[in-house]
Amino acid sequence: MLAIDSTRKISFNRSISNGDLVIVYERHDNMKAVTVSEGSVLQNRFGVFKHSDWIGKSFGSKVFSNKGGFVYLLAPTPELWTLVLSHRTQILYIADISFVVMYLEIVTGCVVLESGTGSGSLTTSLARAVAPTGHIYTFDFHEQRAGSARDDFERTGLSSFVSVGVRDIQGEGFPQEFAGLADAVFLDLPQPWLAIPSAAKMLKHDGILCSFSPCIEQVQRSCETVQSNFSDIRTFEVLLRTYEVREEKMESSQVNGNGSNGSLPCKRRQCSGGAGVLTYPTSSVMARPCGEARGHTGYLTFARLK
Amino acid sequence: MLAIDSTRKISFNRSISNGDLVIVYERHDNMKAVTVSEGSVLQNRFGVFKHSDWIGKSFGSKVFSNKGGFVYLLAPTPELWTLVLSHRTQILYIADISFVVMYLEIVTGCVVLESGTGSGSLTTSLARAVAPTGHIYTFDFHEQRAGSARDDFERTGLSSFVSVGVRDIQGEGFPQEFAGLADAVFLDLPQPWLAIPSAAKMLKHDGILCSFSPCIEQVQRSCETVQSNFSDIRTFEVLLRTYEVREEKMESSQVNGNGSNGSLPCKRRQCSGGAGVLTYPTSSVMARPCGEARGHTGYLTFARLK
Amino acid sequence: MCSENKEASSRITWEGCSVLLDINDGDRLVFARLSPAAKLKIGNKNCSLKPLIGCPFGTVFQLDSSSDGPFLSPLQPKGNVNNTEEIKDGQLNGEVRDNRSLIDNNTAQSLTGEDIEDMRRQGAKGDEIIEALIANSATFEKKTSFSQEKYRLKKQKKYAPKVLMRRPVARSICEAYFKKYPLKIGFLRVDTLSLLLSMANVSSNSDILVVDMVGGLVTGAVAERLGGTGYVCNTYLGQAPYSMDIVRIFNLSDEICKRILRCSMSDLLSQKESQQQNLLNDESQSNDQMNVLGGIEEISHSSENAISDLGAENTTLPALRACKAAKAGEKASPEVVDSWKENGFSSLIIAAPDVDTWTLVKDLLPLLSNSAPFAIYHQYLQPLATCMHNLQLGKMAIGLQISEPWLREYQVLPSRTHPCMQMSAFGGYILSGTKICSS
Amino acid sequence: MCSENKEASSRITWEGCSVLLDINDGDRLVFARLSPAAKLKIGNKNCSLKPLIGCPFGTVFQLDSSSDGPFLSPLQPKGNVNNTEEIKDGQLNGEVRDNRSLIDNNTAQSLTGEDIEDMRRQGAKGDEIIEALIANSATFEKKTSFSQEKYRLKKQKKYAPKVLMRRPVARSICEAYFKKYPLKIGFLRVDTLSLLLSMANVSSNSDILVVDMVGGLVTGAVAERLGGTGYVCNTYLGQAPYSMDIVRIFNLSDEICKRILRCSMSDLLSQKESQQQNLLNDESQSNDQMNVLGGIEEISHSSENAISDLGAENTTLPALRACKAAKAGEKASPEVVDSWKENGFSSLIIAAPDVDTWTLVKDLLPLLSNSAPFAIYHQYLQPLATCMHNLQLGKMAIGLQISEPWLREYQVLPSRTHPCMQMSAFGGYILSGTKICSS
Repeated sequence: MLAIDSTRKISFNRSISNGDLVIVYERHDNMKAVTVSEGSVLQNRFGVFKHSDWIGKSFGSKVFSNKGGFVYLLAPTPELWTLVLSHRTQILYIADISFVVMYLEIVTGCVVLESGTGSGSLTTSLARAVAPTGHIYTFDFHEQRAGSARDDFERTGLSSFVSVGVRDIQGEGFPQEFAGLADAVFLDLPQPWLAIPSAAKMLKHDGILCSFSPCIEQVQRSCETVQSNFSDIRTFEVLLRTYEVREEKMESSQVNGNGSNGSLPCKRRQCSGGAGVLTYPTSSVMARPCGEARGHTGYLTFARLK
Repeated sequence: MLAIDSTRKISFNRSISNGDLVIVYERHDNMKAVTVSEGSVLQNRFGVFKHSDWIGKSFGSKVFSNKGGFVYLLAPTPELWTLVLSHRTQILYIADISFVVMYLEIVTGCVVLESGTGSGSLTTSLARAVAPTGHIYTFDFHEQRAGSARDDFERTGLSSFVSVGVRDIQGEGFPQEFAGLADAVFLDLPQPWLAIPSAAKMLKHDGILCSFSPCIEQVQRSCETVQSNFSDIRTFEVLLRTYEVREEKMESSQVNGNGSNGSLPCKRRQCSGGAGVLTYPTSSVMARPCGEARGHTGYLTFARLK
Repeated sequence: MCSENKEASSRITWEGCSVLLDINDGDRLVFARLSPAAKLKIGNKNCSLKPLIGCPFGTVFQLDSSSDGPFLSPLQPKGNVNNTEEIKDGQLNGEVRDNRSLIDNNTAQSLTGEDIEDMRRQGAKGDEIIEALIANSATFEKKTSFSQEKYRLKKQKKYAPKVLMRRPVARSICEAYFKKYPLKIGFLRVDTLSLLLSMANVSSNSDILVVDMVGGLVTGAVAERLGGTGYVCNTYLGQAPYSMDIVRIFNLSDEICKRILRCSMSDLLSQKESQQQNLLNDESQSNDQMNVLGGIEEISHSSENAISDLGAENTTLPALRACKAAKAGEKASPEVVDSWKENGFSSLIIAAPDVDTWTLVKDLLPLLSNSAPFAIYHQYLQPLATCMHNLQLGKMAIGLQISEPWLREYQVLPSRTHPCMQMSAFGGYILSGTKICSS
Repeated sequence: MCSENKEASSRITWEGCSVLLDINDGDRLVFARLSPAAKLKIGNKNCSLKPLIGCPFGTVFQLDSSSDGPFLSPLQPKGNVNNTEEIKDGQLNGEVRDNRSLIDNNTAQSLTGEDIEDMRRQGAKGDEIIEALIANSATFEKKTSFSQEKYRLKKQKKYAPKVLMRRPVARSICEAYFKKYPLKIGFLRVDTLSLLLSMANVSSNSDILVVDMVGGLVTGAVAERLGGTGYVCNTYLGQAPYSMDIVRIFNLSDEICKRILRCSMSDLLSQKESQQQNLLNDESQSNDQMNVLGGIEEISHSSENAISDLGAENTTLPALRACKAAKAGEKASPEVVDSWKENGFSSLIIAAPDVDTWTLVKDLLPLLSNSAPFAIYHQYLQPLATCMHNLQLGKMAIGLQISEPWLREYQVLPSRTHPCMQMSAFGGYILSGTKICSS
């Protein structure tokens, strides 16, 4: 996924090879991760797509099925991965992820501890930010979940920047070997306050902790716990509102007061008339917010080690 | 303020008389309530305005000072009143007020109990909704504040629909005489849970309670308390985002790749070119949200008496 | 649409009364008019609405069976009716048991459909059936308590459906349409509607001019506030008035219905003398008259984009006929129109998603008294921005503001408090202001 | 702008290092470059910044006095530094004592300015002065505890100001500008900036094309993420590059600075062969060079619309000179430009509030590799909507989405938890998508 080996970064000259991970794009809300394998096919409602047809094509190409249906083949990014990964748990989405990476001041070379690993949605973005010289140590309580995450990082090519451990961080804390080495710690745990003392031990001076919790009671308790060792304690909520764009036609009727006219035909967009009064263009591209949205994901509490 | 006496409602034929309450409008964020008094003057940064000049003018008129400055004289409404009243406490604003009146299902003829009265911002809108046949009984702990509120309702002409009592509703509850008579009860108290049992006694069957609280801990405790006697318990937050409108000019430069051209002069708004591609109008009216906003007022918890 | 002597504020239903039936915590929302013969189909059962007559609004009914068939009987209140929220969020409760090993197919249940029908015929209550289902479930005990609650709720909805009878007022009508059929009301959210009423200073004795292309919701809400005083003038472009269907759902008294009048925009804008002639205009195009039969309207998940009549029309007709005299939305008489022209309207509300705002405002604003407030709803920002700009340039109004209401609901539960995970992200935009004297 | 061998991630300051000084909990925010001679004026006192060199970032300094004059000394951490929040909301604490009877004028305080200066000269610490002020206040005891805390904080800010030394990274730089001088960065909020970096997949070894008309903030943030690999190509319309002042505030290593290159849009769009000739173009119009002297920049309440230099320019020049060789924003060499043309850029970020979006995108999108993501920031919706529409029509990109970030901060305190009363209601809009192969 990352262009660590610069021969593998996307370019006009790089084409899809056998073994590549591609994101098959049907629609913005329908994508799928596929590892290209010479003899395989992809079957969906548009028909059968032969992988062998894909090899040698550029990323970003439109490819066709036996029935003439088509999909696009995209190069994987952490953002696309978040949309296609298997949900083993509730995952973090782009708004929270972006904010966490920025607010934890994560850059190349950082060492970051994370728990739980969950579905690895955040981990993938953390790895992008610390590569090629930093490392993410991520821990999950569930052996199986940790294993699946490890497989995913192998598949996305991130395994050299991410180590997945099986550990009950709430119960045992982070391993002592990381004491004082972490630039940042991220917690997504049901009872984060249990892990905060250990997180404090792991952090470098001025290092930053972030805890993600869906409920305000968790936040209240975490904020109480961080008081003792941390400063700069701030809690945020981040959301994204999306817009839909349409070409709209408006009825721009005129009433002349003669009691008999109905709607006049729509006027075309007019330039300013007298006195600078603008006539509203009757056919134009307009955007409005989508009606339904994710109303809440969780609260993000940040604190800086004193 | 209300057109109970229909000869006093605004109309092309109604003009400002001595003794009328008018809202003097300088700017949308600078207004003042003034009672017109033949011999008085209003002095502000625009100069001196003689009240006698106002009498006989229509509401909505522009009037001039001795120095040629001007203001507008508007007929009072609860919305304008909320912008000019004296703040004796934190007040409720239009978004919360409108929602409360609608969600409490307050219409003509309703009996509504309120505590505390505060600055009377909500009370004014409640009175508008129940007039001319309903009544608001509002209570405040502070004698002086209750007195000021009474004076205000006298001034705004609402005193026949509003009774102000001095009473510690948290401590004593609402007066027994209202038991089973209230269509709706509104609480804006630091410890609303103390008043909720009494509110339940006051309400008619299926009557609605609303409690306004700034902090989530107050909401949590109130919600626990209403569980026993109420159904349909819902908590909301209402805010308003305002937009600023400007005529914007955009640099719509073209780069032709010859390495020497800078910005081309702005193009005027163009109609659609080939293939339906729209060129964005380079000078047009556009709106964007204002940067700073009230981020929180309070939570509104509603519950319906079982 | 209107009731003879009943008050809109009555808290007890009567024959001919309009009600909003909330089936299984909002899964289905049905507007119905009560009559002894009216029937409502729940699942595959047809129940008479007769038991609902004379009951207080807010009553919860449960579907029970007797040898005479299914019937609705009032539930005694015991605990919170809305217990769905509690369940929605159960996984946060610290409990992390894993359900994946459970295969929840029909083999886990030893009671058959026939067994259940037998129980019903023997007069078993819904709750008893649910207990029997649980007792005969091979997997119930192994479920997490969250899943157990979910199972119980699912069975309750199927075998002991609950019907909450709500009062059809502006709030409940707006919320029901917004949830099930938002297009019909132009996506007008309840907080936005409440702001329109405030910003236009809707108060008794006022004459409110409305352009209502949202099915009559604004007209009904304004009339409800006016309470039989003043007038709502519902105006329209061209010759065919806009639909006012939704007004009939409110329980408006005759007195209130009489205060809802119609007048075409051209009549409002013409000189007084031309008034007489317009009286002769054909009114047959009224959309409203075509829909007079719809006695029960349903807004449910299953018919998201259509209001379906549930086949009880004839039973509700008598009630409608009884108040025909005071039909809401009569054409305004020349005298009333003249008085509006002479005095000016007290305020203006526009909710016309498909008409250009400035075109309407340019013509309608002069009909308002000076100092009259106005409030204009739109789903797009641009038409309001252009309108606001033009009003400013024309010095026609002050206090101009475009605002966007923002509404967020919360789940408040012990240790599980947070904003609801789904929200309506958009309630439209409002342009508000106050008309000033032309200089 | 750049440091020789220091890592951008170093947690200890060094001579020549750039720092963000947060004075009195955000009342003033000052960007400074540390040197033994650099001075900062706090109130009417000039203090040397020398004591800050070699200290860890995150250290809080207090202004103390000695016979040699005022000096900054590190505070030992004891309790939360940010105690303002606690006070902001005190009135909710159940306590309702009334302050109105208190007249808080100077007569209530018996210590004079001279007395305080005397104490200072005798080496009294700020805290001691505050205690003395409280002891000599006639009204302090009568105040509510909320007012007492407010009084103490006011006096602390005046007599014992605190300076928190922060690391100047994308987060802190963006927040500081957004708070004090948002126009300079086109009102780009920190969450919006973070989304631009994600949506454009900024990662090591990438070549990122940016149109940065927000003072260099985007350029610096991208370079910080690239960490000395790949390239940031900062492109511009016409002949004068846009200002990159803000890049100098980051502590970017030489290695990183070398990866920030400039190239005019016309050079990027021209054929390869024309490249040589463009090298001869005059670069004297660079906005950046004119500002090279600004060693300390202040963003404070008092000078809300201007970055003022605090008079320590000459002292910081040596540090700047030392890294002149690796100045960020050199003109891209023809070889590099050719490699960009041959391979295509990995992604594109546009933050150009004053240029029409579609005009830029139309020309720049073909420079991206296929499957490259892009993210465009704008303060108005309409230019993005038009651009999105045109991209769809032209089948140039997929996954198109306009999104608006929404950020809310909370006050979390025992019994006083709620969203902050003031919020930034607007973080701009982003159009994002992925370029596809032209068919």
